[in-house]
Amino acid sequence: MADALSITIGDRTATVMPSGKGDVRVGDVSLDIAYGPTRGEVVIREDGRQTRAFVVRAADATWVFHEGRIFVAGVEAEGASRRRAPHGPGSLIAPMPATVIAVNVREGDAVKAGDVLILLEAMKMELPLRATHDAVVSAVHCSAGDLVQPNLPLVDLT
Amino acid sequence: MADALSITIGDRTATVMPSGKGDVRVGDVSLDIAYGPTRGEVVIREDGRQTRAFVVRAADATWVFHEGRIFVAGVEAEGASRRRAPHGPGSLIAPMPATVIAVNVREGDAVKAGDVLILLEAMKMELPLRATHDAVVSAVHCSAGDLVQPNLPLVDLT
Amino acid sequence: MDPRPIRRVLVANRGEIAVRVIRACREMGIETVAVYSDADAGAKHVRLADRAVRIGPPPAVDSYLRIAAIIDAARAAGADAVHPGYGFLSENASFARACADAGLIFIGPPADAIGKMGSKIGARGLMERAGVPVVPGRTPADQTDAGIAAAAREVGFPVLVKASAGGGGKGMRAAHDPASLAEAIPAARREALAAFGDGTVYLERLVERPRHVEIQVFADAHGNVVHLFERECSIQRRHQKVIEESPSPALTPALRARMGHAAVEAARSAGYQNAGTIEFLLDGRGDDASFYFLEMNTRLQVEHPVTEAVTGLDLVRAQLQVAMGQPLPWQQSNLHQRGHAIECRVYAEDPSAGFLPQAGPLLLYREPSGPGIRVDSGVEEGKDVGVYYDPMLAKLVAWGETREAAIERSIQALERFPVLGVRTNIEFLGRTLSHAAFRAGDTHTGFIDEHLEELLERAAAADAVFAAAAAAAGERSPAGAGPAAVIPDPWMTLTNWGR
Amino acid sequence: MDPRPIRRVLVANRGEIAVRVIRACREMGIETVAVYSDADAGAKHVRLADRAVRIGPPPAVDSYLRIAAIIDAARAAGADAVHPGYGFLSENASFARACADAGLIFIGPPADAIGKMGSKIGARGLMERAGVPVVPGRTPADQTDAGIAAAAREVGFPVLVKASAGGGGKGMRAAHDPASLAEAIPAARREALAAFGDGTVYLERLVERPRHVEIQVFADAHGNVVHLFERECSIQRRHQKVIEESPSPALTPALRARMGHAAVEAARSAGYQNAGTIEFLLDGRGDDASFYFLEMNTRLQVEHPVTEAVTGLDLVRAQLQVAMGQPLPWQQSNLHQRGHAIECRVYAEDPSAGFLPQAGPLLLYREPSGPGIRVDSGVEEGKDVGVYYDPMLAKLVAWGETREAAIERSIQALERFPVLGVRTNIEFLGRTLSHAAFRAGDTHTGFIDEHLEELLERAAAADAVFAAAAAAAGERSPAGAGPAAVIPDPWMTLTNWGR
Repeated sequence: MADALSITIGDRTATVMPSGKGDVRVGDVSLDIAYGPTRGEVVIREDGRQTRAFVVRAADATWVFHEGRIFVAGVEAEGASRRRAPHGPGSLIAPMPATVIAVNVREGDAVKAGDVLILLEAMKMELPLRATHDAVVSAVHCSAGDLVQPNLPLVDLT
Repeated sequence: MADALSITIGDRTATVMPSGKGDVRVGDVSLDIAYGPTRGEVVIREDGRQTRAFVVRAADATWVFHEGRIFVAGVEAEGASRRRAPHGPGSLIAPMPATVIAVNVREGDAVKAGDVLILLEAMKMELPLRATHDAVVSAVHCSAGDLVQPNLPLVDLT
Repeated sequence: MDPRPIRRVLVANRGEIAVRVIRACREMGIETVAVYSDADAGAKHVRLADRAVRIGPPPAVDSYLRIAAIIDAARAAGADAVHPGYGFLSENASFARACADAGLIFIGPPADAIGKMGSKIGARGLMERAGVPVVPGRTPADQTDAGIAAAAREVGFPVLVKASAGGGGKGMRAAHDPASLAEAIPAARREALAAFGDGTVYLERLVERPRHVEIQVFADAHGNVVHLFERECSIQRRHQKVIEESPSPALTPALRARMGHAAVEAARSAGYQNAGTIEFLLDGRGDDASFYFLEMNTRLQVEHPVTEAVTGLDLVRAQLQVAMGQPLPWQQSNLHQRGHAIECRVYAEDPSAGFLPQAGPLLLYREPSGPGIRVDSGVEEGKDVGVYYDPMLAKLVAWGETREAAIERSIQALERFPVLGVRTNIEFLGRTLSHAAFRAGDTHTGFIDEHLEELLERAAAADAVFAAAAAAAGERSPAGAGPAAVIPDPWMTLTNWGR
Repeated sequence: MDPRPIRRVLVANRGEIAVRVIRACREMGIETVAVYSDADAGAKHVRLADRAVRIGPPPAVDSYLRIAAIIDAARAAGADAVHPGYGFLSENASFARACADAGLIFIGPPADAIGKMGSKIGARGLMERAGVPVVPGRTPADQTDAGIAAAAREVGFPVLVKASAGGGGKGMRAAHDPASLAEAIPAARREALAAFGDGTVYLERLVERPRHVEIQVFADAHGNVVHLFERECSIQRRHQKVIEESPSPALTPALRARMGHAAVEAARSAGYQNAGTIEFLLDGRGDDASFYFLEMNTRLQVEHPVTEAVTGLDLVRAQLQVAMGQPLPWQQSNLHQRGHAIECRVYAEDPSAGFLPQAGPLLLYREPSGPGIRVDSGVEEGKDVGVYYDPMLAKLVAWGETREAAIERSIQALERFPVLGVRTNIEFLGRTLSHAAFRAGDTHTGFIDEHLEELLERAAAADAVFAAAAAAAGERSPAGAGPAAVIPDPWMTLTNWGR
């Protein structure tokens, strides 16, 4: 914890500046971090008031549990270039490992918001993937019977 | 886990021979060890029956919890020379960090089994250290007011 | 019935319910045999049992649903009884029969009773004859799309389309008009086929804004039948229960007595034994409310701890006692509800994405504890949540002197239940319990849909959350320092469970 | 009394009881302030509170017993009330008075009542006037060795010598004859002085093979006084309780009613408010048994969870309500015991070395959980058990439908309670619960001494234990592998609690 970090959670990106010995500055606010005895537990103090959080750094994100809420944070060294955007905002992705049971569209098809483009099955349930907006299918990356992994695009929309 | 180990628990010393892949032989008996997801947890299987144990290696001993019982084991590479015997069998040791409030004997004193030789205080309680047998004091290693550490001899007896 | 001692129970299930059964057996001095698929090698229920037998690859059809494999495992391990848990084979009459044929005590109702209640048609007829009110509905004899549509017009819209076999809402769909019915029929049929191997669908009039209130019953082999009061399970998503409580805020003593009586009659009419649950739809609240028989679950329920908390009884222990031929240890007049209990089912799912089940590693998983708190779970930190089985991680049960106290205790416990690495419904559960309508007891099975937008609202991250995220970016400590260095960590790489 | 809302409570204690109080406050929407000595920086109770204030170096006399430091902390943190827990300043009338003087609500009885009951002489007189039977005894006016010896002859041997201030058995010694009395007096005086700052000793006739049975009472500011039935706490070592249970196997309904009535009268006669306990010595069992007032503990007891488990009440919540001036939420006629609860106190101590307290690192510490199990603790894996405070690590409370079920559940829970790195009494507790005399309810305060040899027997290590020891000798896994490598571990070396 030496250099400034750029941390993004939801809509907000803040510069977080560690100042040594457990102090950090989040924007203009100074907070104090103490580590608990169990892995991932921290106590954050601000103006005499303290709250507990649990935090874990995974390969692609940092997860934080704070007062019953869960946050997934992007943590980067300040000034580092943003990492990968694995798929366009118009892509439909598999939310979890699943089997493709039907592909209802081909490249070039015009689709309307709400149309079911792909039908997945996982945990004995059907999961329809619907078009998020009126669009044209620019690519299809799967076919029926495929076992697909999460966070990969299955269909690209223009 | 490659070479044979000599493990002592209480009165019994056994040769334990790891045979790779989680199997071990304790004397003539073959057992199977599987590791649990939490640090220190193992499941030991023998003839289809399994039990859980928790084990942790401290600086000077290996602690094992098994079905509600606690064991402190000495684990050494087979053939290695026995390590330190920090005090003779006739020494009185501090069982825990404590303050010496009285030393009732001097070098050369003859004492009887049950005599209080040292009075310690810890956790607001007086802890008398008594002679384990009729003996002569061969050395005194502490004086009143000392803060003493566990497992170090305070008085040696012949 | 003669007493038949049980010495070793095979638990034909996995996860938290297998753990629950193993603990109860151990407290009674009964040995346990776990079974596991390859996906569950080294799982909590496997490590806690006295013996463990592998029964197949991860898919349930190849393992936990394989009757022959489980009977073989019971024989190989020398078990004399089988506890089916819930789900999987628990309501499969053939399994109960296979156990009996193999000389194994099935810890549940007679195969007959499962059969009678497993058929929706048969169960309805039985209930009507026993004087228990039922919701209008039928299984169309003509199972073509057209035949089902015609039957739906007779039952009347809105209508529910669901699997004739099995319970739990799998394959269930509501249709408010013929157009939505046309979409619902093939989907319900497909899911019924996939889940139960039987695509027959059943139609039922949809009661609007009903409560789901069920009565726990218990019967022994000596003709004793009691009920253990109600559980309200109205908080559902995807037709599956999320929050259950007892007492129900909608019941009055008179209504409770009527429903309890109906449930006991229902169980009696089926020749029932052991633990079972009569599910009712409740229309209205208070003395004048109407209730309709929905179905009977011929097994222990997921939510049985709610009943245990308010009645002070151990249902699994009683299941074992009844299975051994002992009389029920309770009499109706000695049973009482005390205080209030709430169960929250913690799922690996993303509420904001239609409660989509989630899979992934439990990078951090810490259960809350404390007075009045009980957590039943089969998962552990460091393990993966897989795609093969139900995504329920844990059941958090909180008991309090009053409903208000139980709600507050649940909320506080959820705030001390960090689960990271997989999205869960923990935040959603907290928002549901905090919602004014829930606090007011104004619940119905459409509660989540009705209030969904509010329940999905997300607070902005406080500065403390940014600080916590920064804390995890700290440098790795030097090896060899700190208490963790005292022990070598074969736990990090070795497991020895795969064989 | 007018209602006085409480918004922020300072918890003037540490360990499990501080955690207990903090949880109750949180469930009531009340903020909490922890205090800590340097030995407790970063302790569980400190991390769970909303605020934390350092009050001094490790020795209790310099921290948890420093009235001024605690009052200052309460002022600095903006607390409006103080919960004293048990031990430390909880039965110190000056502290209760100092709180009142500082405008802080003391969550406990009025200072007066503490004073009346804190004096053994005064309490006895009060009890005799209230018609509550007492054991022969006195505080010698002449506190010289000779004066005390003379008084002892009048009270009659065997005699107990104990601190006149404070309870809990600290400084208590039994003498069966004048010779052992001569040894007991200076020791009792020294320990009384060290523990309570007051070396005055008290003498009391020793009732042989008595049971220790106490009655929980609760009183509010509106004149309501109820009792919450008994706890039997006969299993003691060094005159400190180790196992407590409710109901007592020695009580019948008639005897329970007599003792409950006496306890309520005792509380009433002292003008008592809030939670308190009347300790009795019970001579015999059943309707005809005799009981003698021993002392009143004017605070929450360590063993209060036993009462919570059988009555289904939350005593700490009620303490807060009563302190806010609210009437007691219960009426005697609505209170009932249900089932059976047992508490085992898990101590860091070596039973085979005279129950010598132990200090050291908790290299591994895992609490059991499950239906009917409650663990209250203030310690955690990786922390040290220090020499400054009571060596109790945790309270394991098991509830069951019957005494037999509660015993079995306790034994099973102890077998799932691994604590390594420090010797504990876990194995000893299991042997005590398993002992035929305990199972038969044949308990008295000399139980441990009477059966000590059997209770200390140690089984030889099974082959599995040798295998487990070998498992820990495995090689260190390569860094970077396994789930733990996902996160850097500042937790291993950084703490930031010391400042």
